[in-house]
Amino acid sequence: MTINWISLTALLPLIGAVLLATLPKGAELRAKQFAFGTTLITAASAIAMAVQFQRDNTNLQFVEVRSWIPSFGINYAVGIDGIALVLILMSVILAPIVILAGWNEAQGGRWSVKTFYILILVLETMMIGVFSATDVFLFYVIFEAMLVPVYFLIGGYGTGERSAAAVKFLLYSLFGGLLMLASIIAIYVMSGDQGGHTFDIAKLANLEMSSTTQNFLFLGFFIAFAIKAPLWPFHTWLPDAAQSATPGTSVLLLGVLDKVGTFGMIRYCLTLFPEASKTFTPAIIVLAIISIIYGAILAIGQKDLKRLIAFTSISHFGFITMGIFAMTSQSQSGATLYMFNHGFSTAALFIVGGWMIARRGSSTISDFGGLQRVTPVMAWCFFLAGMSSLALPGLSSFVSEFLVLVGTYTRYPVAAIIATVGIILAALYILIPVQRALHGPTTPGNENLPDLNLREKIAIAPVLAAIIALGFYPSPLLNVINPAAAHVNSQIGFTDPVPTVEGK
Amino acid sequence: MTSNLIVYLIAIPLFSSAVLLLSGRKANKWGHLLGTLASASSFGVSAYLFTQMLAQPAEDRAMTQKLFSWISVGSFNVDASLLLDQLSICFVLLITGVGTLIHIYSISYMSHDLDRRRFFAYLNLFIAAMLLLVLGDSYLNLYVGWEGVGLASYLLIGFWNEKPTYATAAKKAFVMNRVGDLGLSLAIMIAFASMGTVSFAGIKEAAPQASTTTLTAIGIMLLIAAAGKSAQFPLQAWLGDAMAGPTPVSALIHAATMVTAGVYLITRSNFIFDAAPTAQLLVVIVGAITLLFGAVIGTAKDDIKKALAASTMSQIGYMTLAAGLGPVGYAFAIMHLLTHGFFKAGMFLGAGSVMHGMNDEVNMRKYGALRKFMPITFITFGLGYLAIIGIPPFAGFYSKDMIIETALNAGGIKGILLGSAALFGAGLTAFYMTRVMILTFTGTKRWDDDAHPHESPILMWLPMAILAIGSVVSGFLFTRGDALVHWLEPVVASHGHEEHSELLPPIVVSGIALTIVLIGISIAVMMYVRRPIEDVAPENVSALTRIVRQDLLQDAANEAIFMRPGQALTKTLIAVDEKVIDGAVHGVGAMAIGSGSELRKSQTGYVRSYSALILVGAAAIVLGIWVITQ
Amino acid sequence: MDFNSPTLEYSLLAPILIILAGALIGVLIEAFVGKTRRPVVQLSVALAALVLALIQVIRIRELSSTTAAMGSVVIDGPGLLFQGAILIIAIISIFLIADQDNFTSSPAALPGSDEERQATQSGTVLTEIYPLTLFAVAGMLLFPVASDLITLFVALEVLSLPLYLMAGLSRHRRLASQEAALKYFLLGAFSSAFFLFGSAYLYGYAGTVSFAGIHAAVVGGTGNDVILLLGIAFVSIGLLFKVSAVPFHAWSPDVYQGAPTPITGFMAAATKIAAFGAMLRLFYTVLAEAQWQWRPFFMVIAIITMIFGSLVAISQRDVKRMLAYSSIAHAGFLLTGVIALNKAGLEASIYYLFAYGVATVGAFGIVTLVRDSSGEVSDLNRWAGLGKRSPWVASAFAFFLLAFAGIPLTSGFIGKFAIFSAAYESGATAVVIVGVLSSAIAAFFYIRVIVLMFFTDATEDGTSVVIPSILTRLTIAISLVITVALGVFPAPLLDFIKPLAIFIR
Amino acid sequence: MINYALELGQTAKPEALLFYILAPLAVAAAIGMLVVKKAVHSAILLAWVMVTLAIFYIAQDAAFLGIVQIVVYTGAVMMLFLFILMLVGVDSSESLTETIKGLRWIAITASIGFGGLLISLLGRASLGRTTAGLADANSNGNVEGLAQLIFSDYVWPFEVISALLITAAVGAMVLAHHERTVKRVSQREQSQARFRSGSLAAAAGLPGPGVFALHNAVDVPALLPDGSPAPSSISATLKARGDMLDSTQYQLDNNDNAAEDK
Amino acid sequence: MNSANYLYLSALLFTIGAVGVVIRRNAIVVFMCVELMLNAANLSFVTFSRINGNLDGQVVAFFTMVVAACEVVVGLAIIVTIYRSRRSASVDDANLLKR
Repeated sequence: MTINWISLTALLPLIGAVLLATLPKGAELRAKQFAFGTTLITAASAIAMAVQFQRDNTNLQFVEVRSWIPSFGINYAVGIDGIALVLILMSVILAPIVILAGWNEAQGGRWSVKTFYILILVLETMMIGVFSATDVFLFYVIFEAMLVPVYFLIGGYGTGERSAAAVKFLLYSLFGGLLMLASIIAIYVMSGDQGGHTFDIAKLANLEMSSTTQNFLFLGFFIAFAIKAPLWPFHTWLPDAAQSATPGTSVLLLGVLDKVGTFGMIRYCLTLFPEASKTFTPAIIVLAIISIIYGAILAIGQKDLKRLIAFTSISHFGFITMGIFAMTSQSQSGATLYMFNHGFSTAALFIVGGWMIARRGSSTISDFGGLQRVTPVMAWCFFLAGMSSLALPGLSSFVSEFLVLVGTYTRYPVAAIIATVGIILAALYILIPVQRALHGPTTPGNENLPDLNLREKIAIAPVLAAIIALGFYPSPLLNVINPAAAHVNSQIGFTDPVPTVEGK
Repeated sequence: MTSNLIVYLIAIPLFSSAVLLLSGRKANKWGHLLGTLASASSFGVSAYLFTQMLAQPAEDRAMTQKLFSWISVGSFNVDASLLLDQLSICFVLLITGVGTLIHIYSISYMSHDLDRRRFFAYLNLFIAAMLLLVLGDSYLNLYVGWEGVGLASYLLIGFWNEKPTYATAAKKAFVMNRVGDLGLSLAIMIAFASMGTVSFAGIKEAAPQASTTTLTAIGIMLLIAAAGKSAQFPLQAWLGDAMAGPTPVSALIHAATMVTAGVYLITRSNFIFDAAPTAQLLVVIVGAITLLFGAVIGTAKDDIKKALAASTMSQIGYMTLAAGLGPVGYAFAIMHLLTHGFFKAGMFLGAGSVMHGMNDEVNMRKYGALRKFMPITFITFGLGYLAIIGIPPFAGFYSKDMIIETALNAGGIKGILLGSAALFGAGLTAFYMTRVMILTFTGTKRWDDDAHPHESPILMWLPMAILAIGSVVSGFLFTRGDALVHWLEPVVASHGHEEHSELLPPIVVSGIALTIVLIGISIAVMMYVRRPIEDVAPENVSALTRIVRQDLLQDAANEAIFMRPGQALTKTLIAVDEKVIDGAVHGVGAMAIGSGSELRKSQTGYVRSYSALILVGAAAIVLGIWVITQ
Repeated sequence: MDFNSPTLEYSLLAPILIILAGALIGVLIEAFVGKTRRPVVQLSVALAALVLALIQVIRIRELSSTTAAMGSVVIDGPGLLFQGAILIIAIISIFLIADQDNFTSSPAALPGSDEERQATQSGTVLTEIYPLTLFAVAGMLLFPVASDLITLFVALEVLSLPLYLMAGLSRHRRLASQEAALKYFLLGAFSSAFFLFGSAYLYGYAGTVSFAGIHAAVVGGTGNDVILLLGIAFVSIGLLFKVSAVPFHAWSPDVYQGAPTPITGFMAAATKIAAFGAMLRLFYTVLAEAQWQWRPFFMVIAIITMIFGSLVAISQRDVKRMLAYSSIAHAGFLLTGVIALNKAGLEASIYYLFAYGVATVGAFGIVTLVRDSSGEVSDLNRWAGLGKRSPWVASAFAFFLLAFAGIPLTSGFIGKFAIFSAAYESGATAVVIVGVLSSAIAAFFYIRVIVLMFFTDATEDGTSVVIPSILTRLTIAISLVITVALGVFPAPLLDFIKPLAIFIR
Repeated sequence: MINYALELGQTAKPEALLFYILAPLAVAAAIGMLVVKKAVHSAILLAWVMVTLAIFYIAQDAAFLGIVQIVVYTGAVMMLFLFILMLVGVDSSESLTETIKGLRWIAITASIGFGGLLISLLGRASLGRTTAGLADANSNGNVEGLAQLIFSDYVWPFEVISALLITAAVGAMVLAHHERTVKRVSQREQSQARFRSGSLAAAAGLPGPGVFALHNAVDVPALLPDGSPAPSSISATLKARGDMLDSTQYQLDNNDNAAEDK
Repeated sequence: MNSANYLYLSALLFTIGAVGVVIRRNAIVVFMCVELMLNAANLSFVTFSRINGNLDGQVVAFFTMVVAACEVVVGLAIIVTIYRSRRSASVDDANLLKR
């Protein structure tokens, strides 16, 4: 029997979690090291998988199908295309970085350090699973089950109103999940009527249903994903959650988990309900634009660093959603690339922001000031992360943001124009905290903050390096994403608008 | 023709910048040297490439270098490739040349600054970005450089960001530039959507087939971009504040190079503007307004750097005006750009030199009689002064005269209006520059006791001197046999030198211009030589003066139109988010809890009420049956 | 006249007979075995009876699909599944019941009297619980396989009477416990009267009390449906009372709270299985053809039950009451399985009942552990910080709650999915939507408890978790393992249910 | 109304007569159960309803049930009720004012709705067949017929019902049986305890009441030789009930020594 | 004689019993009202037995009596227990468990 790379990669952190559970209670350092090692091995495994990935093959790869609940036609079915691969890579690379960056962030929690890392590792398994599932039921199961570790990570290890934020997060997500469950049930029943119960996404894509049904089912899925993403007006859980969670959790939450929402829109909304997707596209584009502008404006007005980052993410998710539903090859590829890049730039912001907060003991922006003088390296890292967030050309996020915009423009010019205003707001929401926190005279209490130590430098370096390198040379990712994104568009039957004038 | 060397132009300073940023304090000793060397090497490469270019016939001079495929999605294919043609080489030489001089100057100017290394890193970064801007072969590549120089500018304006106003100035510059960037992005999007390409060559080829509307739209967007970067009306407000940066920065970025990028953009996009008259008209309007705007605020500035900045704005207005005049104007725009690069950079360095000797004092009212203490500075500054006000045979005379001439010849009422604006601007320029000269170098000393004015060291005055030479001779060189016009011809493609009906013969125009300049000088002399100068700006001045002092209310307008409503909107939306959106969610929750506790009251604990409930339930069912069996 | 001597298929009736025999032996033990040895002997006998019965259920599954005892009983796949489920629940619960701390030592003594104190101090235990439990189990085993109205009624009473009694036997808060018994009894009798009245109408309509006869009358009945409808309505009231569907639910919060916790757990789990078993048989076989008449009513009841249970549970302050309302909501979810009226619905209901029952016993098992000096603490506020003090107990409870909430990877999720999809398949879209929405509401209060346990700091009031006895530990562990297993690998059970889940008529 | 009269005319057979006489009485008695204050009266009225029903059973060819109804139900079950009523206080009467707000109106509305609709529905009902009568079924005698069914067709529930009876018995015992948890103290042990208590005063046993008093009822304490009353001569129960009388009024004379003795 | 009359009577008695359960406070009286309901049901059974021409209904009635007897035993035991604890047989006094 050959080992499936996806299953192997997904299994590694889980095994790690089980082994970690057997460690004695006091061994905090060992727990950290062990968890870090596990995530590194997982990342290595995922990279090994990525190397073998055939990028021009639009079929799902590394497919594994095992019967799980045969009476409902449910399989353990995994497989990845370029989009999923990119997201998995992002997840497994972020995981060790998060652990290394937040080496001490589990200390203040309600429970042991060990538990924190067990939760992280379990979450990693689920992250890989959720992106690679090709069985709708399997996807849903992981989609919902993921909430549990995150819930405990926020509620158990966060700060401030952590339990309220955790509950808000959980209830929002559960509510969305249940709507999706309703749709899944309907799909399941329909599949039964049309040739046997199945949850295989490829087979479900061929279901015949009336447009009304399709619209309703689409909404069930879409709202769940919109809550997850989060899209305006389903976003209010995110700032609270991000404010309360530890930076590491926030990275995983915003960087990876929220991507499940946008990933789901591509994989499930578009594939299963192409007609409904078309019907709702205008509305969704409007929501996306509102998210972009609204998130940016609210970010400008935030006084708390973590909330600010959360609102910037809402704006960014607006871009991603817009790209997905503009359904041109540029916007679609751009959206996926955006997911990847956003993962890294948000990770950088949260990680560095987290260090700043941990050092200062406050997350209020006005408590900082003059950090550039006191802690130049940290300040630079934050600045660079911020530049990435505002999509400075030459950094990775620019490529994706621009692709989304240009792709959207070819189909929905007005939407693209309004969204472009977001880049001005982005300058404001990044530069205002940069000015308040990094510039100006050193505020009292900040004089003796230590700069980054070696561990922290090692943790942040790959993130920043990726941000810069992929800004100049995004091809490795784009080459993987393009065929998959094009495949998605062609499945729905969308072709790019043709330019009015044929140039060269 | 391809060349593998072009990339080194950018790579050398970029690498140097990265080294300087990453190596930390260790590099303090040699950082400035590396930075200067990098810039100089880049200049060397560009000089070599220039000679190569010269060796080619005119139409083969453009060189390209494809590095790699940058972004390729569907039909959206953008290569990272560079284009060095006659237009870019002008800029490359200016950037690296003036850049190197300013590097040298800075070694000394910044010698006491703890962060000199970082300063040089930023300067190198700027050089790299600016070179990318002018070397990119597509709008998207240009965009990277475009924002790159914006970033460098931000970093350098905010170099002394401990001072909150400086940090704010940096932010302001970046944000206003972003407004311009918005235009550039939209221009690229429109171009791609309508023509399927974003490269200069591709668009040039497709433009003739594109509709005028499309091209006008692209043109207007490009104008917005140019206005942002070049501090043109209405996005001019950041430039004055940008003087917060160290003076060499002002010289390099906010006088000689970056701010002229807008002119480059318009010139580069000549194929669009030539086919979009409306956009072109807007360009000249913007140029004319700005040249007057800058000149007017220049008359009331007491801060020497801000006065120069206003002047810069005004001079770029001239360039924009020229660029907007179409094929006849592009070359003059570039010519003025180059000469301006020399004299304005030289004057800024001069101003820096003065500040260097005056404890960083910038208020000209606290200067006076400095020519005795700083003779070299006085001479170099003076040469620049003569150049900018357009005294023959200094550089500014040639370039500005050409622009005025071309403007007058634009035809009809448009030509008369533009020409008079340009002429009036020339007069104002003469006035305020004379004022600067008088306040700074002549008259009585007004400085504080602790100031000990002295001449700057050689590392500082040498670049000033070289630039002064440029200010003197460049105009003559460029116009000799229409050298620059012919040089640029392949790029800006003046489709055959159409004969304009000349409104006035050139010699008359020059005469009028000179007369106006002389009037300007005289007024300034009358106002500032005859009358004693107070070291504090007089308060009892006319309302007009006050308005001019407040930069014609540009900041007030921005505040009223954008900032305040923006802040109000932010506040409102935060409230909406909390109260309405989150409130709705909480409301639903509260409703569930509320109805839960209301329903809970049905559980009274009395067994009889429970049986009553059962009875009522049974009755309801019976009623149902009664209804359905009706 | 000739007397038809009756034939009783003893092997098919054996599960019930074994339990009854166990109960009788238990009664005899009360009389003849010494006080000190009684607890062990009683437990062994009860356990043996339950296990033997379970073995017998498994053995006769091949012989199924026949009627037995002169047509009074029908032994078919679903019937055996219900019996098996009830027996497993009973086995799990019996360990909990064996933890005698929960029962008063002398029910006849006045609460707070010296006699009571002496009895408690002397370590006397109330071993009558075992035979009573076995009698209840016997009734429950008979309830879902009863095939005529008489047997159904008798089974209903056989399962109810011991429960009425046992509800009043709590050691702590005895007044409340007795009150629970009184309420349960009075309302139970009240609803039995409705049930009986309905049976009369069904008999009147069909001319027979056998299910087969009623079915035949429903299919080919003469006259109009009024009598039939009244019969269905009143019989349903009796059954809906047992499963605590709104508006016949009112007893359950009070009884759940007042009864000794092990009994509450047993009752909540097993009674639901038995009652739903009977209900499913009645509506899937006997009254299936009358679905146009009864399904609308059931939809309405299911909808208000789900919503009511979920909403009211939110504001509960007592963990047992909260679980009671949760069980009301679950009754609503289960009713969607009745409404589904298809094979998928039957399979789903069986799965759901079993999964829910196991989790319920486990959850109540944990409730017995949280005590202070005066006994069990069911005030939720005093559960605050439990996760800190006893992480394992709190985690297990949280897991059961997540199963109730239907979070994936727990048994509850598979159950919910199965039952809702069956209902959707049958066209009951509205019910499914309400079900999904009320699941969201329900999640809210389950999570509230989790928050309380894990994220709220404890108040210093001496609430502690007792070290569970080995028996209680067994109950909780078995429940937990089953709940996890059914959530992650439900396939074996589903596949087991599938071929068996066919009612014979 | 007219129909009703017509029907009455048509059905004026003995059974109908019986019905129209007894049914209103039964209903009246049933309603009476709800409105009388004393539980005992309710019980009596219920017994009357049951007897009425027994008569109706007999009228409907259910002779066995009729008899059982009277013997078992009215006789045994109702006696049990009365017995318990005696136990909890036979003259306890209940205020009929409703204490739970709105309940009475809900009850009355619901019941009128329930009963009215039920009867209206019954009026609407049709079984599509005529009354068959029990002549055939009872051809071998009513009791035999029932026996046939009970011991063959319904033998299983019949057997199961035994479980119910046992449950009831066990249940009643559980709730009522006092199990002795402390060993009964024998007379010998009591005697030993008295002697070992240290005081010989207690060894001899307690005095009887009324000794030397003018009054010798059990609720009057005995008088000690010095004339003071001895409360220990009175039963603890009477003391607890507060039924102990003051013995001074029955003293022969007021002796001053009484005070000294205390 | 129309057998339906017995059914009306039965329905009436059942309703009265149900009302009694709701409005009476003495637990014993409440229970007696339940007995009344059971009797009403029995009357229906007997009547239907006659209508249907078989004895099954009478058998049910017979079983009901037995069941009722058992219920009475258990019920009265519970009532007595609670009476002993509370010195009250009013169902309204049993009001510890609510909300």
